[in-house]
Amino acid sequence: MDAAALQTFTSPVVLFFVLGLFAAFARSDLAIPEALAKGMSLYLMAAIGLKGGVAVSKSGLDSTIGLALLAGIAASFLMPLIAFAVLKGFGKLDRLNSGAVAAHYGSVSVVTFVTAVEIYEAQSMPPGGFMVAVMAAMETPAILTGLLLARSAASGEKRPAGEMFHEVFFNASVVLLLGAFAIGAVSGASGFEDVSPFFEAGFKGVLCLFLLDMGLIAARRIMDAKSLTWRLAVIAIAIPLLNGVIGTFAGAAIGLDVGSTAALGVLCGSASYIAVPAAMRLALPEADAGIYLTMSLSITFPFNILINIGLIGALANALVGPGGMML
Amino acid sequence: MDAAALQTFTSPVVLFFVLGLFAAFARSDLAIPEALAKGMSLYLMAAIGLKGGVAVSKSGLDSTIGLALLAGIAASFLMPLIAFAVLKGFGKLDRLNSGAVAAHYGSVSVVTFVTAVEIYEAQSMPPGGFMVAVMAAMETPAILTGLLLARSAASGEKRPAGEMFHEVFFNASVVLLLGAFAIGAVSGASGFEDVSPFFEAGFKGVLCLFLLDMGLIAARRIMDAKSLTWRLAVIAIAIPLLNGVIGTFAGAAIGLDVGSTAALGVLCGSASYIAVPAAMRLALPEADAGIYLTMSLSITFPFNILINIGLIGALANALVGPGGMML
Amino acid sequence: MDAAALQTFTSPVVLFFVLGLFAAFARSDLAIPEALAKGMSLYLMAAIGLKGGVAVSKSGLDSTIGLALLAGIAASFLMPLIAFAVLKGFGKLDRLNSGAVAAHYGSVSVVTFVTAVEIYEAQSMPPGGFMVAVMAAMETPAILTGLLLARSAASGEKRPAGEMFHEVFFNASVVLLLGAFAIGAVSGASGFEDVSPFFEAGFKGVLCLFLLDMGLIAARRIMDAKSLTWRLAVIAIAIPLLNGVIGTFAGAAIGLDVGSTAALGVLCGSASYIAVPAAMRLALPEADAGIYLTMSLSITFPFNILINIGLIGALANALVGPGGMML
Amino acid sequence: MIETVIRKRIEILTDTALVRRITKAIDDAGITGWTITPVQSGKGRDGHWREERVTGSDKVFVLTIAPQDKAMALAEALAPSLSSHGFLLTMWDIEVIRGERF
Amino acid sequence: MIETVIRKRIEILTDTALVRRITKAIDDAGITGWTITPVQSGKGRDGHWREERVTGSDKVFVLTIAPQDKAMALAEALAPSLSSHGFLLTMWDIEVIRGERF
Amino acid sequence: MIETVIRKRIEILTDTALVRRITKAIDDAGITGWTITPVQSGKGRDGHWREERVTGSDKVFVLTIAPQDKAMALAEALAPSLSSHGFLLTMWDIEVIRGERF
Ligand SMILES: Nc1ncnc2c1ncn2[C@@H]1O[C@H](COP(=O)(O)O)[C@@H](O)[C@H]1O
Ligand SMILES: Nc1ncnc2c1ncn2[C@@H]1O[C@H](COP(=O)(O)O)[C@@H](O)[C@H]1O
Ligand SMILES: Nc1ncnc2c1ncn2[C@@H]1O[C@H](COP(=O)(O)O)[C@@H](O)[C@H]1O
Ligand code: NA
Ligand code: NA
Ligand code: NA
Repeated sequence: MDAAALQTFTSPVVLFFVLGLFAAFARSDLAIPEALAKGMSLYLMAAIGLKGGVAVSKSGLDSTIGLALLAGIAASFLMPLIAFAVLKGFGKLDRLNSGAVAAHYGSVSVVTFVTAVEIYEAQSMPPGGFMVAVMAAMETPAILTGLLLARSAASGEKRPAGEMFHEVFFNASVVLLLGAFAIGAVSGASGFEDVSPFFEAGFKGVLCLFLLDMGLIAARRIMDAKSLTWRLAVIAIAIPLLNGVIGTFAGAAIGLDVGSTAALGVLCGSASYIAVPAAMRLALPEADAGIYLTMSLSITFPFNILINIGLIGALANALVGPGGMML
Repeated sequence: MDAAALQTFTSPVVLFFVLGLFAAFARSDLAIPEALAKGMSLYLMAAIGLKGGVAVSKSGLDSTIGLALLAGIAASFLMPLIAFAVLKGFGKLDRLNSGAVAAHYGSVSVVTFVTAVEIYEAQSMPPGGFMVAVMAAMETPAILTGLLLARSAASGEKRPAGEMFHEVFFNASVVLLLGAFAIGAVSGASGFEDVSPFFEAGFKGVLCLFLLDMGLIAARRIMDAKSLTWRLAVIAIAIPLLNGVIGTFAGAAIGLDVGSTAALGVLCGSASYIAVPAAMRLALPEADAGIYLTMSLSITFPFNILINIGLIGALANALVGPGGMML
Repeated sequence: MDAAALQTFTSPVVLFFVLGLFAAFARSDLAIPEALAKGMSLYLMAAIGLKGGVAVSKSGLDSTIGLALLAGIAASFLMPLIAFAVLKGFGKLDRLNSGAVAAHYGSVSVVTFVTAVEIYEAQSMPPGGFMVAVMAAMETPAILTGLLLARSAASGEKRPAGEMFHEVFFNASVVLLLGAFAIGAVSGASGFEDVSPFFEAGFKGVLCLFLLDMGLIAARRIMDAKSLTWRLAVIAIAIPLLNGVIGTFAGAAIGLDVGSTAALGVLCGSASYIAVPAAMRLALPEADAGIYLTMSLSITFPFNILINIGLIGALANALVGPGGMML
Repeated sequence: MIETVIRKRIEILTDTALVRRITKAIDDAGITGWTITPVQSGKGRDGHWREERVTGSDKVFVLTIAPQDKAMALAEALAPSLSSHGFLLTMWDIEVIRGERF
Repeated sequence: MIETVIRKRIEILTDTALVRRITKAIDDAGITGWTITPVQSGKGRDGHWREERVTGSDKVFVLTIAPQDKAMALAEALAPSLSSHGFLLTMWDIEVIRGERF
Repeated sequence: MIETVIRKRIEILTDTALVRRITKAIDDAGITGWTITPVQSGKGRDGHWREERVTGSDKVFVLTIAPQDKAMALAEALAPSLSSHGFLLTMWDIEVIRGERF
């Protein structure tokens, strides 16, 4: 694993993230225009969705894929429970904020997933294309659990359930990921060929610039953070470790290949910083955005990119890799 | 034609448009930042202009090209007359709005053209590069006709003719299309080689994202539409059908190859939703933008992308394709 | 040199710049959204930095590189002195504005450099990758000299020296250029391979659109310019000529290859229109931005792109090219 | 001399995600329209905040012009959310031409 | 204490395509300057409208600061266009420092 | 009836590069916060200016809401820079709800 770990730190993708962190800490005025950052994130989702769909159109559907989907959805629903207990207990957060933060850890981070795919592909353990659908399915269930946990604490108007469900299914990133996935599945490899110079060849380069921006945002946010305690900082590292291990074992248990096993681990270990914060602003406006954004974006995200993806890959390898324990 | 029609609906380019329509109708919050949409439209115009210029630098100029230009300009000047009659008669619009809408149908839609070129190329009937110049030439003459038709109805200050002519010739899209066309013609295939990874390889992918955005805008606009009657909706489908047939016959009559014949049909059948609306805001501010934008953008544009391009291609094939009637 | 000069004017990169100038002078409403222009400039810096770093990771470091760095830094510190004298004497500017303008001519223009690299590569005299580091090193020293020259004239609060030094070293473009350079050097050719479709293949195309925008901005600015005298216009052409010659001789003297010699000439001849204006707004707000921006952006920049790059290339060729005087 | 009438101009700073609630309140108050303008960044009790569209944490100004009574009705309707959602609401008198529209 | 003087601040919501007419009217009224700020979306009698730069249907605010008399002259000059072009014009009194500039 | 209190709204047009000085002055005046909104272009004595982020020559509005005395202290503090840096400062009275925050 040493060579692999080293490889992480010579990959331009990760190095650009480090550059972003560095520039922000050095108080450089480097900044990416928001319209561009938004555009890059749409591009990354469309591209990863397409690639996943094309892969599934080649490999076809089988029962493993169904199992992976079920495992992902179950994890997204259930993981907030663990996080909630830890946040209320060790973290000393109130019920409201514990629920809001927990939702983030049940959901997923698209960019963490995408970076992991790049890294695992470079280590010759590419995750299956269907994992994109698993990711999309995991994005929003956690929101429901988080809200249920926080609800009794939330004052003011309750949002109608219909509005919540609409958001779970028609959230921008869910629609784009699954839509592009369907387009990839329908148009298949031959249809994809035409657009692959844009969506495939350009992918890693865009990811570099996007991670540069994420580095800048993550570091700047933590420098401004006021409501972050050391307990919360510890939790923001412990939960991705724990959830990553759970997800990796789950993937191994349902018989996924090594790359997909690791990818499921990364999905479980990652925390949302786009879809879930937006939902929390609407549903739990009294919750402190300073807490959940700083934890997921400024601690968990960098920890996953720089360290946890490597650890999870090694664990998946030990479990189901060549000569792995569970083979 | 069945296979070809089916091909349309497995092309990622068209499927992304459908995804945009779907997302907007499902009231998803998916959205493309405007700066990016603007940038993509500039990119598409620069790329199509360059490609056309390079193609002409290879093939050289001949009398057919001159004829195609003349036919296009004549069509742009004259087609508003038909549209105007239909809009005032069947459509029950007043003189002012009939003139404003008519101008849109005389002019062209760059993205409809670009999508048609992609589809016809996939059907092995690529339009000639000079059709880009024809498109640029067709953009603005219709504005003059539309204004003449509407003018007697327009109250308030008249705009000086100089201002109008300036707009016709130095409109942003005319300048960019013809400028890039000239650059392509001057620098030729060898000069283009250097920039082709950007302008050629990336083209279809950008078109996908752009059409995603167009789908979102078209569907959202029609959901908000207030001033649209069923009569106008019928006209927004009838005119592109009619003008498409006229243009295709004209192309066949002046001896264009099958791809260029179809492309001329598409240009005639398409309606402007960028250059002409902007001109109408200035020249006929009392005209109802809700009418002309909804008709051209939310009805005619989707109809052309999803159905009419296919129909026109089939007609062109029947007329001048292999074994066509007019050969 | 005739063929080479002609080549400049058939290169799409230069032609798009000319198109931008033309469109602005013709008062067309063509415009590139700012977010996009900003994004393209970040892209160009990241790409050029990466390429330079990869090149150095291949060639290794040697004493010539050290000499080139020293020469560049010295030039950036000293060139403002010449400019200052000319501006105060012939240009009849006051001390404050002379200092502000002088700083611009000591610093460099990234886009001028990038365009020169493209042109010299097409002429088979590619500059060394380390010249990117030289460029980054030359960006900011001139600011210090310019401020020292202007300072006694500046009223109001003085900025703390710490703030100045921070800006010199952590300026956005310095950080991005050197950061990407380091990433390229660390990840080397194999790491670069993955991102090269984005950063390398797309480069010239992006440069085309960026220069289109620069053409628009340069021409629009000069049409609005009020404070520009003919004396200043003459200086805005004379200084790049003079500094270009100085830089080219310096490059030849320290034994650079022909491409790098020309590139050093171009760096010396170019004037900043991003980093230095921003610094001057902060440090010398009383200086007239209308003067320094119009000179560097609307006169010197076009002159360098269209003429001076060609002249400097020819001089470098005569000095150290095949059969050159100094070989 | 043209005639002007006095109306209230209300500007509300709010999270983008909450805009629909505000505009619904405006519609419900019987006000004829509203306009949304962008905001770049700011500082309040929560510390420095930046426009971060990637994380969805951006804000906008919603501005609306209304007669005094409707303006007060709107302020009344929004008051409870002001503290829970961190809105910032300011209003002042303005003159408008074509006052019958508002 | 610094001295402030009273001026009118006029803000006009208009289609981007019509900005030049407004700024020309401002220049013609002898006012020293103007500033344009972006607008994102809005709702009026025409129904909901969104910033759609692709179709050119976006709007901006043009704001200008002027002494009372020039402000009224400007409002007077723009009044006819207000109904035909759907402008929205609001104005109110403000205090400025360095009043001699306006 | 909800209660409103009177505060000053100050809007300062400034170069992006100089924003930090302004916000520092606001913090120094003991004002609780500020909000920055974008500006697209404008014309003043220097002639027409356009948002040109590439050359860094863009401007923004910094707006802040404060009680009368702090607002005057801020205006006083910024007055010297007004002429040297070309700031444009306007202020007027507004009503706010939840006045204790400002
Ligand atoms: N005194 C103020 N003046 C102007 N804007 C303010 C002020 N206080 C707060 N804000 C804005 O309101 C937002 C939320 O403030 P708060 O609810 O105090 O965190 C901040 O991010 C600022 O944009
Ligand atoms: N009462 C209002 N308050 C604020 N903005 C308005 C109001 N009425 C209309 N607007 C704005 O003016 C634009 C045109 O309105 P209208 O001319 O009524 O269609 C709308 O899109 C809104 O942005
Ligand atoms: N009378 C005015 N009304 C509104 N904005 C103005 C006015 N005068 C100047 N400005 C703005 O202030 C900026 C600088 O003005 P100046 O310092 O006169 O060059 C201009 O670019 C405008 O954006
Ligand atoms: Na997770
Ligand atoms: Na047409
Ligand atoms: Na220089």
